[in-house]
Amino acid sequence: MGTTVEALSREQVAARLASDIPDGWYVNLGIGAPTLVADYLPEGREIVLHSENGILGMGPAPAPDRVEPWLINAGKKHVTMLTGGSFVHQADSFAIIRGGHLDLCVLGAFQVAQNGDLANWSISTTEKAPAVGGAMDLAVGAKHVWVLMEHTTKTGVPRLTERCSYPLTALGVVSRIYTNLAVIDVTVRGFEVREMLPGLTLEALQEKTAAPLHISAGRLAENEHG
Amino acid sequence: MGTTVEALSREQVAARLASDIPDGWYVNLGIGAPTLVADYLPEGREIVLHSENGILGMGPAPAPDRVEPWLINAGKKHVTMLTGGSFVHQADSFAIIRGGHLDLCVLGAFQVAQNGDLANWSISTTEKAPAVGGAMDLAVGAKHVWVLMEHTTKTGVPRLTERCSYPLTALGVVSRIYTNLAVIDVTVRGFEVREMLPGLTLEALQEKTAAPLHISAGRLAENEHG
Amino acid sequence: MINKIVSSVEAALAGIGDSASIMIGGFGAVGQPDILIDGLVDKGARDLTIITNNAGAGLIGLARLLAAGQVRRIICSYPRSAGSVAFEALFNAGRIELELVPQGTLAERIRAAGAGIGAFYTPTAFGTELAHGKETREIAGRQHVLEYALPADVALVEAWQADRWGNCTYKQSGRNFNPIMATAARLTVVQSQHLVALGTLNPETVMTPGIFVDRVVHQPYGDPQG
Amino acid sequence: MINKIVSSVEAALAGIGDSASIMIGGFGAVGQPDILIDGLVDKGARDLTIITNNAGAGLIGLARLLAAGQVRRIICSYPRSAGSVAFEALFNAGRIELELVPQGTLAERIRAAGAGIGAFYTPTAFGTELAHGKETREIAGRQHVLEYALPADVALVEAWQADRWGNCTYKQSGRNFNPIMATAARLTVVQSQHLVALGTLNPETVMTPGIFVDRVVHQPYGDPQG
Repeated sequence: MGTTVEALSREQVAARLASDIPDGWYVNLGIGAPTLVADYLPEGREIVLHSENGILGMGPAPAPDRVEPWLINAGKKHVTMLTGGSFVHQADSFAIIRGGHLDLCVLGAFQVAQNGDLANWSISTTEKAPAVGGAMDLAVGAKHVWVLMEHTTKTGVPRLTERCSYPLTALGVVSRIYTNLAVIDVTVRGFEVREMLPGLTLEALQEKTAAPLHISAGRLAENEHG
Repeated sequence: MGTTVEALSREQVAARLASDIPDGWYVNLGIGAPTLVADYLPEGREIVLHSENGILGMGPAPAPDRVEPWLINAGKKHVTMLTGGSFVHQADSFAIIRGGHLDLCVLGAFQVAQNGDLANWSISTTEKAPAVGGAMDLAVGAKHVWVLMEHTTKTGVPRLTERCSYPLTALGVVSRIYTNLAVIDVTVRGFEVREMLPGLTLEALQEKTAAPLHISAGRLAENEHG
Repeated sequence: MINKIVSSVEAALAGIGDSASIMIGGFGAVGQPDILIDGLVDKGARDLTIITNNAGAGLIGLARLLAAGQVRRIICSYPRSAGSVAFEALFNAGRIELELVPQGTLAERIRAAGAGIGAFYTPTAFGTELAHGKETREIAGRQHVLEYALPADVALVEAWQADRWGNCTYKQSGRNFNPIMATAARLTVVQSQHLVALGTLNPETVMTPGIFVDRVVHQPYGDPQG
Repeated sequence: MINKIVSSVEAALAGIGDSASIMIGGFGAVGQPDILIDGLVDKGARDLTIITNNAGAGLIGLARLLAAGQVRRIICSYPRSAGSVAFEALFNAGRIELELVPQGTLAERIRAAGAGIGAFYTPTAFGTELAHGKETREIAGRQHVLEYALPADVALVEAWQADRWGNCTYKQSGRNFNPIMATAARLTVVQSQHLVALGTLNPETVMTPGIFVDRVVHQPYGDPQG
């Protein structure tokens, strides 16, 4: 693909995303890679994590000798509670999600389309044992939906596309994408590159992206001044 | 009206109704006369009273020196809590009502029709400052709806009618009526007299009732044997 | 750091303007946030739409706001009660609009707004004047009425305890509409009898998680008035 | 006297027959009533419809019921998980029907059944395969999907504490689906870790009022398995 730039690790993308979460936001981290974001929340910011199974104010994983058997997150891993946290039942937990009370949901994805369509729950309509969980609720409910994913599949197929070919999770919901190569906003113009790895050219990034990339106004201004 | 029988007082009707509530029932007593039923619940039966404003297990009025200022019933009177009671919020309280979880609701009424239609919230469509409260929810939600009322208005107009002329509360919901003269079931046949004041004839009762009265099968059997 | 505590009623009500729709918690006087209502009177915001169960009594709290002529429209279930003179005077003079909603439907519409549910079918009020002109549908053999979510610009809530994250508890029947209204407004303002340090409230028994709350003002108001 | 406590799992499950629809609480292993599920296996009831979030893991609890071939159909959001081998084997062999429901829609449909709401409009899943063939409606400028209440014959619930009236509390994230399922079935059976005397539970913090519960069986089961 012609670039010698070293892509970010999943941990680095998670940390990059975490640094953009403002103080005081209520955030749901989807299962899989988004869960890593919890490990990189910036010091000094109070960010309240929500878990679909009915937790507000979820803390990090416990020390092995401090596991609470009854306290798991949506990924069914043991977690802790922060001071100020609380429990709700399943209907109330999804009232929080669907009702627009979360500032942010971070989700993994198979594909994101330039109009913000999200495909992250199934790779085929004939899949064996499909599973959806809370993905569709989170995608339509959170005030901001940010996607954290590799820029392409392992075989190099772009995940940012003109139109999703995989089954949709929700229509027009993604507002920002953090990949191992770039940070990209989804706007009325389509994909707007907000940030790229140092040394990566727009052309090289475009090569790995199956829809037109635009330079965001913010970034243009930055370039003009820099 | 030709009968010398002494009609029951409101308290006597309430006591008569109370004696029919089985052990273990969950019951809502509407505001007004039905509230009196609470004073006559039979000893030895655990009957759990629900109040629309979010109480299960409501007890009697407190002694004057034991008033809890934050503990009122749907009629906005101070009450007490029984051991085993609990509080719920307003949406949950009406989930209890609408969801069919109450065994019984006792309501007052202006009119009941022979098909079980209930009119108990408004006497005119042009009424000043109408108010409905929880009456419509209770009427459609409870497993049994019993009405407690005078058999006629003060001026002698029958309240048991072929068809309600007042605005309806709910359609076909009333299963039994306790008046100051009789206990009457509402069945597919219409009004079936279950019990009358001693000395009252069916003819005299019919005179005060604006729809045909039938003798209930149970009562017929009783007559045959008695 | 999350700190939703504000130091004055003025600060708690900042930004509430004319023509706002405002939910007010409470059932009768219990759980009614009188200090915040007084603040609205002082503020002088006009042309308000008030969503609440009752329409106040005497000349305090909601009745005072009504008497001040600041309310254009009231959406409630039971405006008529002992002492509801302020409302009745306005209503009889045609100086206030009334949308009368069955209490359970009111609660459910508020809950729906907070839970991101656009509308729902309820059996309550089918066949009555309060369903006049509304869509109906037979579901599982039963007739239902279509009712829409009822959101508001502002919710005024009275809590018993609150912390700096906005976690709240309520006292006895003071719970009523407060927890559901807290979920259904763009701006939720809590008047709390007690302020407690973060971590004081048991995570298992928080009744309103802080995610629903924007501002908390400490008002050790004492027992319900009126 | 109200006494919902039964002395054996057999008595707790009495009357549950072939073809029953059964809700099973829990999210993953936490809050899953394994002893009651084992009782269903022993009972041998067949052709069951199971409503639950996950489809079990390993060879205990729900997975054991599936492996025993007693389940014809499962309604859930996330059947696939680490160790969901019993479900996957049945599904791939075409020996079990799957109705896949977004988690929040599943929770809301269960709650609706308990609350007497016939159906509701949710934005979740609009435009996706999971809304295929469903009615849609634009409400307040947003597209919604019509979803129906989901009741069941039986709900199996795991509680932390319960009393003879059936009042329950839950532990941490063991709450999840249990409180809403308790409201939505004709027969609600609770497996409780602890039995407490009536009056032990604080009326303000009862999570499932006894009105929703039919039977309680004491099972000091210990920590969630698997």
